[in-house]
Amino acid sequence: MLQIIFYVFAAILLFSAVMVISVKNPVHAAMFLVLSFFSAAAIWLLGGAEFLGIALVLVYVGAVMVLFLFVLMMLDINTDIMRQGFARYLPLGAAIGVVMVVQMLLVIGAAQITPEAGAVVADPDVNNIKMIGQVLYTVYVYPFELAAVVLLVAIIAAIMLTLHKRPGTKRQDVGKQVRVRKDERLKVISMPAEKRER
Amino acid sequence: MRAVRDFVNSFLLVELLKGLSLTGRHMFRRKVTVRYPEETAPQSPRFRGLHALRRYPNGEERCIACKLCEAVCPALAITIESHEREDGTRRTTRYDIDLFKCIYCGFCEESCPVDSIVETRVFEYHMERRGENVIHKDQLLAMGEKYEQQLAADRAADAPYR
Amino acid sequence: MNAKVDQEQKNPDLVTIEVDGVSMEVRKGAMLIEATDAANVHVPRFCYHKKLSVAANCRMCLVEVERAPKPLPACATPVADGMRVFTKSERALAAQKGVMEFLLINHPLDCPICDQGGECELQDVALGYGRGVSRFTERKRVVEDENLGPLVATEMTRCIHCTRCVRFLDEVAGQRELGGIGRGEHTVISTYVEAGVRSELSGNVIDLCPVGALTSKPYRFSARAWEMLSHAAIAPHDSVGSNINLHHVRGKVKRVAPRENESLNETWISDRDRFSYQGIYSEDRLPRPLVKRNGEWEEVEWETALEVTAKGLRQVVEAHGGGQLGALISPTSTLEELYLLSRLVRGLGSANIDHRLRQADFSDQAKAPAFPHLGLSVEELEAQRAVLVIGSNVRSELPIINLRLRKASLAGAAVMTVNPRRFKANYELAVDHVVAPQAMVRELAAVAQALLDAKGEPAPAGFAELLGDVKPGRVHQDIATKLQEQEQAVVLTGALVESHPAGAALRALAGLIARLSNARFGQLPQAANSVGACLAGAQPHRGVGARKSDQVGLDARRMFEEPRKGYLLFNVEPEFDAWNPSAARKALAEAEFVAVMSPYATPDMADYADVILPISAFSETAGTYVNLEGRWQSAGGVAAPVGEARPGWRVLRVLGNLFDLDGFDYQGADQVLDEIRSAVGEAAVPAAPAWEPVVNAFQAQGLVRLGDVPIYRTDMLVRRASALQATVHTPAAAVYLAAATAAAVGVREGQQVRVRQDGASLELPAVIDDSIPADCVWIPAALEETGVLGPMQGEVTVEAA
Amino acid sequence: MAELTELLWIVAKIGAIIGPLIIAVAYMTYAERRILGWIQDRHGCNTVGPFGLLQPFADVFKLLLKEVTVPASANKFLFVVAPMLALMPALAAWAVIPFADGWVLADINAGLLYILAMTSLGVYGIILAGWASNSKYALLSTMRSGAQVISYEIAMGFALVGVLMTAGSLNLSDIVNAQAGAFWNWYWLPLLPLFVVYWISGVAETNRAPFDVAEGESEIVAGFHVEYSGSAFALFFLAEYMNMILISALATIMFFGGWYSPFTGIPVLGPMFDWVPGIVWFLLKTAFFLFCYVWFRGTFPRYRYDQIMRLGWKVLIPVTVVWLVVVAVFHITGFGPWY
Amino acid sequence: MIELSDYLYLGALLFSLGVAGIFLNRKNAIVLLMSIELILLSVNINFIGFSYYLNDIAGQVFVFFILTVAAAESAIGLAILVVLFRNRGSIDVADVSSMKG
Repeated sequence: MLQIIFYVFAAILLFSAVMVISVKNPVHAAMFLVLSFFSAAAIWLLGGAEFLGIALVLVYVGAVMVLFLFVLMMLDINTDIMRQGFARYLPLGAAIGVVMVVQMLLVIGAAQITPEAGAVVADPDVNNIKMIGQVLYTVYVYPFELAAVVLLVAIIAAIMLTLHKRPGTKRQDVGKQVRVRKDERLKVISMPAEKRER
Repeated sequence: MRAVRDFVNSFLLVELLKGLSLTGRHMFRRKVTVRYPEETAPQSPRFRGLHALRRYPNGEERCIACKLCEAVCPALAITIESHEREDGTRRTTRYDIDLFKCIYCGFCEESCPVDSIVETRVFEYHMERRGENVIHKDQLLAMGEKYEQQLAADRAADAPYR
Repeated sequence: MNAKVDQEQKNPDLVTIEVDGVSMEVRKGAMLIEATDAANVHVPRFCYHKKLSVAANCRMCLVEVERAPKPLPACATPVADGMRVFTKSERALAAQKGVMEFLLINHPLDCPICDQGGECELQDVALGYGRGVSRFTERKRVVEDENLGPLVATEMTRCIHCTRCVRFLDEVAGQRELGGIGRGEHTVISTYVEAGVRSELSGNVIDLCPVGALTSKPYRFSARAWEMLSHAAIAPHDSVGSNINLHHVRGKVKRVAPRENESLNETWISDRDRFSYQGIYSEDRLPRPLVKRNGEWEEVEWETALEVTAKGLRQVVEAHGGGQLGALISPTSTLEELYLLSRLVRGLGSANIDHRLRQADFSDQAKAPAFPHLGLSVEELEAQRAVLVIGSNVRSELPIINLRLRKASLAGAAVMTVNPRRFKANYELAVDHVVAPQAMVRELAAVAQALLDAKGEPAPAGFAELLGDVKPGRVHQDIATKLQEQEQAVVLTGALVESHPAGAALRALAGLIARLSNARFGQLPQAANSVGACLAGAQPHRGVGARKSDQVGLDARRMFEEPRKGYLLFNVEPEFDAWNPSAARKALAEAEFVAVMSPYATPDMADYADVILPISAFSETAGTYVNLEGRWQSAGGVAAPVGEARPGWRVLRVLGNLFDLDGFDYQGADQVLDEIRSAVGEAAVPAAPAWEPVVNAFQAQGLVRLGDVPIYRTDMLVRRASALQATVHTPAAAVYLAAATAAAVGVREGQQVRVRQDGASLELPAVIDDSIPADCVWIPAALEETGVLGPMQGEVTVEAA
Repeated sequence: MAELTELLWIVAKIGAIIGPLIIAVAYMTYAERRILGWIQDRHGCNTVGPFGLLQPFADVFKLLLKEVTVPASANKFLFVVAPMLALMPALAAWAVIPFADGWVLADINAGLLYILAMTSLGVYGIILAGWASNSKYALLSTMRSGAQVISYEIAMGFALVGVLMTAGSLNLSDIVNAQAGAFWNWYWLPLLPLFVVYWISGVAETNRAPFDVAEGESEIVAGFHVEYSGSAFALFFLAEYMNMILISALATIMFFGGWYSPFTGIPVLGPMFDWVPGIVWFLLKTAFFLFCYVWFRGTFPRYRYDQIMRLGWKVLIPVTVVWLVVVAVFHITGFGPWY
Repeated sequence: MIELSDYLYLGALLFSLGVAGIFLNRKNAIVLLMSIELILLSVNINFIGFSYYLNDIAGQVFVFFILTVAAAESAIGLAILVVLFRNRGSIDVADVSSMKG
């Protein structure tokens, strides 16, 4: 049963990965990438990585890919130009891909990596999230903090890269607007009535 | 001091709560809506709705094709063609009102020397096809016949102020 | 200032008066109202009209004159030097308001149903001078309506007794047909013993009537003054080219009103010009092109119809040569149409094009002037002291010209006629010489001989044979003397000379008479564009600008008498318009291909035509008319064409393109006109005629038919004006003959007689009419019934049926 | 065999959740129209059926019978798929919601994470709908809503982090149970700023007034679903209201003690309401939040887009971060009955 | 029963696809980024597989860090892309040549 589910998701994953690199429209490619993340998340769940599976969906599908789509839609990309050279690179790309597959399969096939412990059926009582948390905040606490710093740097870097002040843009201070009072805007002056000439 | 007050106010969402309380209060107010198909708002005898052409009590159509309504109509909604009827009287052969052009100002009614073209209290009407927006003489006369009682009563009620 | 005073003193014909504090100079003897009108000071009036005598019976124009004991009517008060007039003073206004109140006592307030509403002088004046509420509570008087015939509707209760209508018919139309009877409140305007109004100018009373008492019957209740748009146009029925305004609503002509032009029609127009618009909307207007296929008529698209026309004409030309194509165009068509048709026909290799449909004798055409014309201006006609009218019923042919002749006559001119019938004139004729048509040549020769005798000269070269051995009688000498005596004299020939079989001889003799008596010579062209057609080249022997053409084609008469294979008819109904309808019918019936361009489709057309193209009628197309003085007058198309009818010039332009002729790509009628103008050039100026004698072979044995065209049967449009047809001016189809002739033939009044002419025969009742000379019968032309007969003037046999 | 029965049971449970949910959406629209009417001194829909109760069905029939038009230049496949993508996560999230004690389809440990993941997926429907429509308005709306949803997801996630810090669990049932007791035991009190932030973010997440710039009828006519009609539009509608209900239910679970009576443990009042099943309390609380949605819509004018972004990034996120520190301090000090 | 080798084969195939994608989409930087995501995903699959079969949570921790770094990478990558597009009007990596010697 689980095997069937695994193969189904694996097939979807591979198919969508192929589509990601071959479809014409980048938006479609992004959507296929979303699909592949989904199937990967499912496979991770099968592999007992509950937290990571959901986190993958949450972070990648929910945020990163939205960002991708966002950029794709914002940039007016000429898809025809993008496709130039696809046919030219196809033999090379395919060849390299095939060579790598063969190499790796040879490695995997040759090495006897079936662990003696064998597959561990996840203990339902053991909370995967708790386990990760315990390890993260104890053994890996410094890498964890480092990762946080990396993310912070990434945020700042991304903002700094894209922040661009156009000259002549008018900005407003909302708080100031809200706080404004009548007597700051309206001045009542009294004027003597003018005498009519003639 | 004011800045502090403003900050506290905005932090505690005072303005938002004020707004919510206002709408919350209105939720329980008496509703002013007239439930239209069942209830109707009162109408004045001077109500200006769909047009009608009236007849005299003896059945003779009032309209004498003087075309004053056509001339006074600010929206050019009225089109009249006239001729001499067999008995030598001046009558319309065509009396069309384009309801899309009409602005229901009531000038036609006011200009009519024989109280023929009038505006009824009917405001619920519709068209289903193109071209039905132009109503013809027979339709107008039929309207007049249908609502004659009310029309006469309305004219009588309004007579002292004319 | 001083210089001005000097000027005044120098001119003894002017007096100085002061109106409302403004001093002005006025012609001595003028009425006060003329002075105020000239100074744009408005004085209300009803009975005063500048073209009519002063009646001063409405009293509306009361003004205050200094030192006068009471207000004086401005229309009947001659100006005097130093007069001080106040038109807006309290006293004047009080007087005017009083008069207004009196007028409104009996005037019904039925403006909403009154046709005059919106253009009523009483309404306008009441707005300024009337009271809001009437103090008169008694019953208003009611007056029975008069039946004035099919043209003028009456509502006599509305009459305010200004007597403009009475004075117009009496003074201008010359027919005392209305008058006021009764006194005071019982005054009514009435006809003489229920006789109706029969004047050919009766429609003008509609314009004159300041209230809604006299209105137009055909127009009655069909529109309102304020909704109509007015466009200037030219009347298309006679060669005067009266100026008119077309009043139209939503693309439909509702009525016709005169446009003031002192040099042509003054402020009047004839009933024919006024009511003919009815014909535009006649029931036999053709909405879509018709093509005959296997004997059946089919409505087709324009494109198809034009292709069929082009194909048919091309086949005729290719199979039989250009000479076998004949084109006839009505002289009522516009100049542009005449020009384009002549270009089209000539482009097809044919010179057979003519507009002189009712002319009988073409033998002098090569020597005739460029175009027929009056020889003087219409205004000058009034000043003539002696006028000789030959073969013309001027009153019916050209009512406006008759008006001028009447004015001349009233001023003391001797108006003489030599006519084949005693036509009723509305003024006194110095000589009214009535001779049978076959005697016309001899009689004119006698007049010429009388002139020669008086001068002691021999007959000029060539005329000897024509003059022969005539002995002038007393009447001839009378005519000769009167013509000779007066310096301002004119000899005019009319329609009956045109349709006379010996027309050339008559014209030559008339020309001789004019020359010998030092009078001017003029022709009365009949149709609106008879002159224009000659200029546009719509005749077989002359091209544009009446220039001699290399190829001389057949004239209108020979085109039918020597049948062609193909015909192109433009605005023509040969059964009414041709000189010889029976020959025309025969020729058309035998032709291979007949294309008709006409606004109307008649059963007769259905018989002979192969394709009928609906062209727009008068008022629907822009066009130019050249009148009998040679005056070019243009008017735009204002009414929307009925159905899919298209302007004639456009149809001709497309046809020209279909034949691949050069220069047929006009964008507008004005471009055509510009081209005609430059092509005609100096030929547009009328030249003095130099008629040469032509001996004519017209020798009638026995009876001769005299067939003039009744006033309301002259052209397509007017023949379809139903109100005009209902008047007394369209005679019944009958054989009219003098009692003596009747006795000789052996028929009694009312008896059916058989008329045979040119192979055609017809049974008609006989009517004894002593205005017709002996040896001649009058059978009106252009009637439904007589459209089968032969020549308008020619031999005829009449016998009891 | 046993697997099959289990599967059937699961399907039955799903049906038992989704069926009433769709009915709830229908009556949510009805309630919204009535309440908005009352706020605006009118009656709202009251004609179809008694009190207008059949109005939602009339609307549903209308929408289902209408033609689904696909613009000629649209990306056909994505255009059709987008409404389904919008609805799917809105439905899927309900799998982990505990309606009452033990009444939950899948009582998974990472429940809260799952919810966050699902809510973050809803934006795909909107983005694809807007992009596939090939319309200016739709694309503008897509941009707005994409940025808005991502921004407020952060604030909302942080706010919920406060809850899980306090409860010490990602499992929703555990979170509710951690709040067992009377209403002052619930987390709204200690986490009041987080609750406010969560609620505002929730309103923004669902693109509801006053954060409905994605629809923006007055400027971009209807935003991402401007080209949609008939049942395709109905799916968007369904998804939007489903999300509203979800956010309300989450608010109940996270901050208002889920299925617990507000009077639990109060001497007299508590036993008086003992007989009331937990789900009733749950539904009542959820209904109150739904009412708040409508109330807000009837009260607040639409935010300008830049104001929305400013609020999300510059106000809500700092507030949550600060309060997370405060919560951590409370946690260490064992403050009140909550820690 | 799912074997560890299944995970490894899957990872290998995915990795090759990612590499091939980089070769195939030389013109389109955004698909390049996606291909990199694929490669990282394949690595993560391997980690998960090993973690599962070796019963060692450390593999998942690694995945966690890789996810973190990958997210940061794609954020910065996209930011660079936006700036690139803003300056060049194109996202063709071949256009990024101003630093060539």
